[in-house]
Amino acid sequence: MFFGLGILRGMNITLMNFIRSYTRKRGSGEIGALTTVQYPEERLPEKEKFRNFPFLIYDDKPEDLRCVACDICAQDCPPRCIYIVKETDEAGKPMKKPAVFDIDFTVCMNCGICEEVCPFDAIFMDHEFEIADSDRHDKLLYHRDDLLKTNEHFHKIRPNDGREVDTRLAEAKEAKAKKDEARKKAAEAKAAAKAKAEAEKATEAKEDKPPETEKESDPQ
Amino acid sequence: MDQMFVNIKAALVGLSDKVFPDWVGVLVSIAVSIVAIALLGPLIMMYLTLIERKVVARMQNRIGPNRVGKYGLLQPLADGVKMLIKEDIVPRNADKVLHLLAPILIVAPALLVFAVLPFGRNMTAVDLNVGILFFAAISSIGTIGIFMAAWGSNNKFSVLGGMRSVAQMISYEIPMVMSVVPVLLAVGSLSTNAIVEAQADWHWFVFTPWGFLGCVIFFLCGVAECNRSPFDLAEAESEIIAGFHTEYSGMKFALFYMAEFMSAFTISGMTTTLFLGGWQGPLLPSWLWFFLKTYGLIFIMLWFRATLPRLRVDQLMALAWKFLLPLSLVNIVATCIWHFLSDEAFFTPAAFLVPLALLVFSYWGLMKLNQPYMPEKRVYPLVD
Amino acid sequence: MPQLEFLIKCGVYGLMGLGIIAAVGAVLLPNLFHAGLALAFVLVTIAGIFMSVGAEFLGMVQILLYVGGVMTLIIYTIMLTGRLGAKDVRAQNRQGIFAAIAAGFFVCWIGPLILKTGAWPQRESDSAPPLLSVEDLGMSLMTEYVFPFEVLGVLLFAVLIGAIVIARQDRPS
Amino acid sequence: MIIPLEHVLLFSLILFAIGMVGVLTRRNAIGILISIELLLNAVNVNLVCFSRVSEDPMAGQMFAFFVIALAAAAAAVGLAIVVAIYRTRNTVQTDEIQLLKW
Repeated sequence: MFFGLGILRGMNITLMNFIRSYTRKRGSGEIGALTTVQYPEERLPEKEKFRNFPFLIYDDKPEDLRCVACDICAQDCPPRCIYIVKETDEAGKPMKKPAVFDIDFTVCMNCGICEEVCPFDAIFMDHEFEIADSDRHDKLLYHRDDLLKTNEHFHKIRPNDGREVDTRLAEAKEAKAKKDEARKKAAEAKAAAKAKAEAEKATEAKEDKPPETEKESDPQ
Repeated sequence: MDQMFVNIKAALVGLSDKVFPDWVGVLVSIAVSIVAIALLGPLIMMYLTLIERKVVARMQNRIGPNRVGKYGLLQPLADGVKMLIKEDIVPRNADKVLHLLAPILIVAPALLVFAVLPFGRNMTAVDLNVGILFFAAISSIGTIGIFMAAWGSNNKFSVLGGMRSVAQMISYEIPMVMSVVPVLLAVGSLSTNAIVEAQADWHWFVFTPWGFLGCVIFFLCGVAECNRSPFDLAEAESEIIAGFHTEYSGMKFALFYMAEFMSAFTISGMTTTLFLGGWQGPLLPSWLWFFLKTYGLIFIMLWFRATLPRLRVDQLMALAWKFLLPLSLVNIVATCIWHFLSDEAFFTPAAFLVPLALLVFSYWGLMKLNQPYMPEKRVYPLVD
Repeated sequence: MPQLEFLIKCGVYGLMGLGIIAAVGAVLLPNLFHAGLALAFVLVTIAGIFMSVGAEFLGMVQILLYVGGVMTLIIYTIMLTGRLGAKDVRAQNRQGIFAAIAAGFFVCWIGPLILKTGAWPQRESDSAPPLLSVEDLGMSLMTEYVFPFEVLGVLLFAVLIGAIVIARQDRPS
Repeated sequence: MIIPLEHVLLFSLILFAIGMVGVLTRRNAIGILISIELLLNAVNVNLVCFSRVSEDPMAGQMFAFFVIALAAAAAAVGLAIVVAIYRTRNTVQTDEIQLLKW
């Protein structure tokens, strides 16, 4: 009703904020308290869901990293900032290991798609964000060895995800072990069957009986 | 203590009188005043930027600059160095001479106004007997500089900002001068010193009804004159980049910045002189009183900036022409009534209440007349 | 102090020189915007001359009204009417030579007359020259010159309305 | 008077002559207005300087004051006319505005 009352009310709010910024403790979260964090000296605790540049994970020693150089992440990367070359053994046969794994952090847009598409849980998004450097061409092109980080690091920054990934990997390992065992058993059975068949053959060479068991014992 | 600076100047002049003929003494006296003002202006500007950033930061629950020096006290120096070493860009199709001259032409009036500000007892650089008129005249020269900057840059946004700024400055100059007239009526002189002298013994004009209204109108118009928020349409970042100084960089931009802050100071100082008793005050030295009052007003300016959103162009013009101008005209009448009723005494109830009633009535009437068109609140029966 | 007087004299003559140069610019500059600014400079120098002869109030009014008001108006109109720096638009018409002859004749006629009249009233001797205070001016405006003052008020009011009516874009039907 | 009156008169004479040349030669209507302001100012200089040396110092200053006010009025109306002409004719060059009525 009074012309200018709203202005006075608004000015009261700013004045109270001005006064409270001196009287209330910084960071206490009260109305009017300062919210500034003096960054290089003080930091806010990192959130677990924070996602930033990717890194490559390895379990025990840097040689056996989880990455198998399947090139899926490089194909799916929207800005195409990943470059992978498979390692080859002496004979020139490609191995399941990257010889070159480069990520250009000047191009990377922190989308996290590489993490999502990786079928081997080998690449994850890090919490590292202070990568500023004076040289943008060489220093920000991260090579394989710069990207390597341990599983412990992953557990440290993202404990929940780490646990989940580990159980998943353990399950997969178990499944693989079971499968291996099954395959081994099957192979054994096959071998046994073969031996048996050969024996039978040997015996039946005289009896002229066709071998049938060979097909049935095929594991898959 | 009160006459510290006056004594220093007298000592300097006395020193030169011993060595040189007497006409050099006059020149020395002039030079001392000029050097003092030429140093004071930029110094005030530098620390006003720091104060502004600090105060606005505190109002927004931030800390503000605190890295360079203790409490960020050296921040203005760092800013100055940054401004000086920046590249100085002149647009290719710009009018080069105008582009170069405009910042100078804007700073010079802002600095000239310092000459008539009474900083303390006997501390007016030039006691012109047309001091207030000098203030009004010199601050109106700034429009030419803004035109030059706007047109010389050869940039659409510059011209838009310049047009807006000049329209605004012309509009607000009228209620500003009109709101000074009551003071001149009461004092009977245009000299700033005489105005301050007339307000001795706590007879500050702001304690009278017409003085209070005049103070508010003058200060608001002053805020608009130096293009400060909420009247900063001329350099509205979100609409026209930076207005008339879009194309300026480096030290030339710093000159615009300097002019803005120095005129903020002179407007506050003039309000202090005209309505808040100038350097009058008990106990403390007179110049300290002047600076205390002036910085109080500057704090209010910063407070405005932290609180109020920018006005629209039509609101801006409507405020000046339809509200402040009639009100300041009524204020002159109220002053005359006060003058005849009070009979040379500063405070008499009749002389206080009759103008107050008149002003409140006209305020209310203008408010009613200026009520903006409000459409009726729409009702959607089917929705509810 | 004759030395100071000499300095002030130099200043006044300098102002006059600058004023004439700027006036030539105001008349001849092809770009109207520059011409307007030159005129503003002439007005400021004339205000300085007013101040130097003791008409402080008038000098200030000159700056306030002319530089702050009229010049702003003129520059505003220059910007509104556009086609400013166009090179193909001639600034001058073809009467230049005749105008120069006429002006030269005018100066050659009146100038010697001024110089020949030896008996201009001088007030050099007065140690305290009569400075008109603002109060005196105000008093005479309200007493001796009250009629022209009122007429001027009416005129300005008419001008205010007239200018709006002429320049207004949309006329109510 | 700190300088002889003749010199001020000569100054205002030259100013007047320059303004006259401007009025006669400018094509642009605003240019003519600028030159007219020059003429008025030359006259004002004379008035103020005469008031300085005359017995009645008030008259000259008063007339100069009225001249300034009238010049402001003239400029306001003149520029309004220029803007109106520009709206209808789309030009402010005086030799292109030949019709008496439009």
